[in-house]
Amino acid sequence: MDNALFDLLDYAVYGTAILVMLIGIYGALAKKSLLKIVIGLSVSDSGLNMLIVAIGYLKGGTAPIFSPGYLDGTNKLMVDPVPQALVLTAIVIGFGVTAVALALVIRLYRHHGTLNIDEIKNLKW
Amino acid sequence: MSAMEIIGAILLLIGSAFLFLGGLGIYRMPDTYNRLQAGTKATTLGAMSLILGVGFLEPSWMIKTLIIIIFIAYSNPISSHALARANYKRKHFPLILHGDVKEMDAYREVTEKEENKEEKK
Amino acid sequence: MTTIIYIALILMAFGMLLSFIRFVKGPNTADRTVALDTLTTIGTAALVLLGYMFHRYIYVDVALIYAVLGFIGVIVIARYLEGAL
Amino acid sequence: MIYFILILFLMILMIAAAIYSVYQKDLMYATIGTGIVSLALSILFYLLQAPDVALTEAAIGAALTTIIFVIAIRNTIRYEGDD
Repeated sequence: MDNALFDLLDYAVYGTAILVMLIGIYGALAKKSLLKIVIGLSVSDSGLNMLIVAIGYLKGGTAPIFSPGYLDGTNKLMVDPVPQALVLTAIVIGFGVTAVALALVIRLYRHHGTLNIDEIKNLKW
Repeated sequence: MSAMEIIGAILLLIGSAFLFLGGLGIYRMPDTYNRLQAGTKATTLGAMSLILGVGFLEPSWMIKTLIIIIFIAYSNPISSHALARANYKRKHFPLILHGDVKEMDAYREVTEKEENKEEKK
Repeated sequence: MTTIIYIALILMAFGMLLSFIRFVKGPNTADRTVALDTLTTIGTAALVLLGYMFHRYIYVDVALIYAVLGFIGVIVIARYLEGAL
Repeated sequence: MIYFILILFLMILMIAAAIYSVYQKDLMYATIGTGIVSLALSILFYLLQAPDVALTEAAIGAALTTIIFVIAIRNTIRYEGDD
């Protein structure tokens, strides 16, 4: 029973990550306000990070850190450390992207006086 | 079970009960200030008790759990105080169900006096 | 011992659920911020308890980071409400 | 069993907060919603045996993202505007 439950859990984790990503992409595509677009991009970034970490998860594994709790224990099974390192970089880069996007939004607001993307004519060509 | 484990288990149950009561108070209370009281005091006591219980269960972790307790004990009152002051300065006064307003809300008189002084100048 | 940890985790999950309902319902900005603060504190305690469940000493550091940095967002929102940012 | 309940609860919390923060008209409430998404995501990383990623997510999602969004809202307008 436990095995079937954990298999279901795998699919549920993948489904949740993809669902959060799709919610963020919907927010970025369908909303009119520039700040809401940045919020949607941030939410979609979170879902993508969770999907990459869930791919590297191994059932019954522990964290890939050499500390006394790992070296003394009998369980030597380890989670894949490469996706975790990639996600660790991706989180920081996502924060940088969000900060630059917000700086651009503030500049656009000071130049045009509005945040509605239908009224900013410079974004169309 | 040794004595340390029994103490740790009792502290853990007390802490989780207080955390649940904090959430219940946030849901049930009628006013922002009552919610602040329930969500900060009960939650602070619950978190400190639970983390101390984990420190009793695993005695080699005691130093790190004490550090976490110290940080919770200074960071939680600061945030609740800042929130209450900001909410009061936005003119959201406490909800008083019975009794005289001027007796119960003593701080409003002080702020109104200060505002009158500034207006006279 | 395991039963006590399960009871504690389920109680904390109910506390998080109730404060999330207050976050969705709350009529005011301050109410939602109080709900966020409560969620952060309950999350810190849950992280310590989960670290005890996994029997890894290194896992407690995440709770330390949350206890140190979790209140800065609440203070920034409060200063914004006050008009002093 | 307890892992199943906890992970299911956290996933529902995360999806609900994400939907709330995308659909809310008031951008301040949406910012607080992204804070809750970050908290649930951090505990999920913890349960997926990645404590270093959870540490980075806690430091960046709890403090820095909220600060820069609040500063951006203070420099622009707070409401999305349905016109």
